[in-house]
Amino acid sequence: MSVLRVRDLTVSFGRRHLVAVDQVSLDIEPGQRLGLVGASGSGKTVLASTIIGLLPDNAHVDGSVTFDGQELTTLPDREFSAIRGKDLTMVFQEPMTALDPTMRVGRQAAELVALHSESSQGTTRQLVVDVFDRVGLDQASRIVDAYPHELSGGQRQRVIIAMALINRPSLVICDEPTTALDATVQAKVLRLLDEELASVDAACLFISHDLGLVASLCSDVAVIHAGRIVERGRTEQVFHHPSHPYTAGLVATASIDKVRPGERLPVIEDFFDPSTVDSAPPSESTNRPHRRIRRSR
Amino acid sequence: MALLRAATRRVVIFLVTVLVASAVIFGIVQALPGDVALATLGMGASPESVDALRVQWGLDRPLALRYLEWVVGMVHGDFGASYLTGQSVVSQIGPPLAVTAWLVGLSMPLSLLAALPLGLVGAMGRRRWFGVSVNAATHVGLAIPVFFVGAILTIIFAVKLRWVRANGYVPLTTSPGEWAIRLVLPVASIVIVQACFLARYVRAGFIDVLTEDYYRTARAVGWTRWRGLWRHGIRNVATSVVTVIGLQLASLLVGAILVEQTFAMPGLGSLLVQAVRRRDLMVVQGVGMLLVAAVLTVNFLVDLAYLAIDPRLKRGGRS
Amino acid sequence: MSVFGLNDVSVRFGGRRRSVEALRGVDLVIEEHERWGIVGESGSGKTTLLKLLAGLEAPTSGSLTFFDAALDLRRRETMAKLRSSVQMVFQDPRGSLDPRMTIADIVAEPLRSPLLRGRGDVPRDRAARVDEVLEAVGLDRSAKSLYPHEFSGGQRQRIALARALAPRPKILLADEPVSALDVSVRAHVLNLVNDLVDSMGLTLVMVTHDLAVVRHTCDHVGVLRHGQLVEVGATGEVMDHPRQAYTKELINAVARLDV
Amino acid sequence: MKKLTVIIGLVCSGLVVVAALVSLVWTPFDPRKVDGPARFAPPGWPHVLGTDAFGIDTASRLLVGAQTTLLVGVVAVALAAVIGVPLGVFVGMGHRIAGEVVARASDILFALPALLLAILLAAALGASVTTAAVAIGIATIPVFQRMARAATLTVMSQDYILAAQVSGIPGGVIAIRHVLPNITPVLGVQAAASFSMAILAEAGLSYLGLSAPQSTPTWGRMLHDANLYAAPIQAVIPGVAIAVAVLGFNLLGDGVRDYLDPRMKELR
Repeated sequence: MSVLRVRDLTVSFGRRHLVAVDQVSLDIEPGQRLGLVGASGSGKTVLASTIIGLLPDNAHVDGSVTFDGQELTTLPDREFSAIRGKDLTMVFQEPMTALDPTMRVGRQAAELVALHSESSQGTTRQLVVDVFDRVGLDQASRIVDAYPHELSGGQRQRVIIAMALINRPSLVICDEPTTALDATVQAKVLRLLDEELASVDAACLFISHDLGLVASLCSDVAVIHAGRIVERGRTEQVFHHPSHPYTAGLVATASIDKVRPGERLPVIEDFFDPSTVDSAPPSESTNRPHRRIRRSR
Repeated sequence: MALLRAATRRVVIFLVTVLVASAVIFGIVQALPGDVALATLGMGASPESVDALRVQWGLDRPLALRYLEWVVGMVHGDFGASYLTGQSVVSQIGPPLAVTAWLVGLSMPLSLLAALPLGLVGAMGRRRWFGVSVNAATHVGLAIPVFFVGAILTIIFAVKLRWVRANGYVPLTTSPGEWAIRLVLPVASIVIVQACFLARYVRAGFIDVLTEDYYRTARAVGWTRWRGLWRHGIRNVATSVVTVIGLQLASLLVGAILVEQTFAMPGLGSLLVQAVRRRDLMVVQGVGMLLVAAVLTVNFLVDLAYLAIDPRLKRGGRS
Repeated sequence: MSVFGLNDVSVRFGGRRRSVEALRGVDLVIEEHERWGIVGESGSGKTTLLKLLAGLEAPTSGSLTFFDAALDLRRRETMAKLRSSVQMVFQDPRGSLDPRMTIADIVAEPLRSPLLRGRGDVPRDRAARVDEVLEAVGLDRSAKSLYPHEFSGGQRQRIALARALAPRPKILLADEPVSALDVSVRAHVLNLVNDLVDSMGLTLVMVTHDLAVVRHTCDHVGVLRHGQLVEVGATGEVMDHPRQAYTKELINAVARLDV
Repeated sequence: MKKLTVIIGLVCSGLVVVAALVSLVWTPFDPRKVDGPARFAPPGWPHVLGTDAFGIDTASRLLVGAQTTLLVGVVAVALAAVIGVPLGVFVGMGHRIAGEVVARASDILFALPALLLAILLAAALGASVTTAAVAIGIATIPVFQRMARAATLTVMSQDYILAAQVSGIPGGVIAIRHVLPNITPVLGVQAAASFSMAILAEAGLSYLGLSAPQSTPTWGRMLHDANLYAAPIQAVIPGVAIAVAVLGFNLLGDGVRDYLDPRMKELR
């Protein structure tokens, strides 16, 4: 049975019902890693927020999201909260702001364990130190007593990954988890994520605009454009033999190192003719590929 | 070490600020054009009698000297004597200070107590009817002058219902029951307005938290809406409320001055207004200095408290 | 003639007690018509280096020359020369355009600089020059009366480029010009930068964390780490035969598409 | 919701402005004419809102009172903005020592609430509307100074300022061309809020009898003169008027801010 099953999911915002996610369906099997690639504004972050149930109040959701057989879109907050952070967790993009600045990081992690179990305070601390140690935080027993501002970006992201894995979830959603980090740190954090996901045997929805990252971490990939999934398949299949022109364009633009220095770089429009060509005069005030739909209320 | 240096710096700044504030107050009251002696005796007075009065009050001596005397006196607890009655200012300030202190001292915690839930509900429900109505109510409360609230409460509870007497003040030591009865309406008036004032800060603080990434983390980690907001929001809100406590004290004092008038209470406000009407400058100056110094001191203490609380200041963080 | 010459340049920020050394003993010579890529991670001092070249920051020690003359931020003549021949594009196209000005005003602003008056070849007709550069960056003339928020990120970066090119600069400084952009838009902007640098014979100094961009666009590369220039050389040489372990690490950290 | 806020704000503040304008050319009765036999008349005809303890027509006093209310608001806010904004921009654009001095001066003024400063000035100069307006204006300077400084700092951290500096645009031109236009919306919001505060402070002052003389009708004075036992309605009318004015300008400012806040824009 799939860990996550999304069917005909449509998410729109505000009174004008601007569509961000359009009739998306996808499945993730236990232990599977699915990469979700797309440009900014393609709806990938909205999709992630919908799955974990953290959309803003003005969002309208249609369709179904089931997690371990349980329907999430209609689940009351109290019951949803029992799943969040335990079986379904998330790693966010911005390590600098994702932790409470007024609370020691060890306490934030311990709180999360206590929230979902009956374990006592004493054993929790040891558990947190162990997990911090495993995600490669040197001197874990000191770092648990640090405030977020005392840690570097890479260290904070390790803390966040530790928090996402500490309860041994069955699905981890990673939303551009390394985008805000330096290249060398990014490589290390990615390797860590790879190992740790394997060790707790968690499935992963890995959201990124960077095809290289997805290629190195995910077995499968889905390409999202303007809120719709345009292509999905095994990673090497999709990246080496893209069937959709948008994917082909994405792959070509991402491979700068394949172009001789100084020569013209391929652009998406060489492959695919989207409605929003970059040099055309602006049509709407937003660069988000929103589209109006009928009111569903 | 860095902490000690920072604290010393703040103490020095505080002392200088108080000194400058005293100069400003003295300057406003004494140095501005307008002859007190003349004003006291009236336009028809002979120049000789005016001069005599000036000499009697010491107004013929240089301003700087008078200022110095005043400041040195205050350091020794002597605020000078009234020009009109010759009575020492300190002895005049004593009893009213107790009245105003009770008013402010009771209103401050009570308004905070009322503001917290109002702000929390207003933030959480900012897109629903309950939050919107709380928000609207605080908006209206903020617009009503405190003396008008006092007037309405008087009309309802003293004139129509006749539950309490809305006049004067009885010291706690004389009769605790009467003391309480006389204080209920004035304190309630101030609390209603102040709670609305504070609730807006509390609400803004919680709304800030709602848009923070770390609140999203808290939610993703399994906190429910309300508990997550309380757990990870209260500290943020506490800091923003502490920040305005100096400001709040200023507006509480203003509220007290006005409410004392409404309920005919012999507090500092009444003393001040009466002194202004009689142009009793030494009293005006003394009371003004006392009020400003109180606000400055609270601001200074808040500043010091920050130094002790904020982890970022304590350890000299990296970012 | 070298455009910029840095000799043992250091930049320190902050007071005596807590000073941060952003650049330490940097030696660098940039010749005319070269294209430099300065690579480094956050906190490496790469933005400080760029601000130094732009005359927005002064060296704490060491010497900085511009066209073989010492650059002194307080001397009006040297600064006038620098200001009239150096232009800059920034990382975030949102913050680099004044939201309350029309595109025409934004692009024309460098032409209104008082320091430009001494130069001979200043475009006289501002409106015509604005049309010219907008066309050069591939934007329609109808854009002139619009405001920045009406454009996408890639388009805004084009506008920023148009503004930089308006006063006919000799040197273009670029601070992470494509890292805030989507991959698909990145190619457009890089192609444009390449074309413009070619056709106008500019000297380019680009600061970036992305080695792939440097390899594609620049003929020289400098690697900054903790304020020190650890490796300098021709791009192909450095990329293929890095001498420093750190440079190797940087090159290896780039995630490739080859699965 | 946002629209409703702005509409209520416009209606309330509009009412005050209209009342003031009307009173310039017409009032039902002479707002200063004492009419003993008619004292404490309940609302009705011909005294629509009744009369006070001297038999003066309340409706007329209410209309004329709007003039003082607006006058004090305008003078105080204009004074505070004219001094505070340039100061804040200057400090925000650089000079550290000047910044420190201005910040300390602001702290001292901040500890002096408008009402208290007005009382002190009234003691020295005698009570008048001008004294009240000037005192409230001076007490409001630090608010504008701080707001302008904070907004200037935000603008100065933007790259378009660097772009201008790279082109050699002088600081004064940057202040006028880039800084001022970008901080104006924030200052507009502050002006509305300060306007309300000024109205409240003036009402308090005239309530204490330290603003306008008895002959000039003001809302605070009307409340002061009202006898809560004999004719409570005469206290309620000016009280409501003050609340409407304050609420109106507050809501106006809030509505404008919500339109300008990018976070709000995204969520709308």
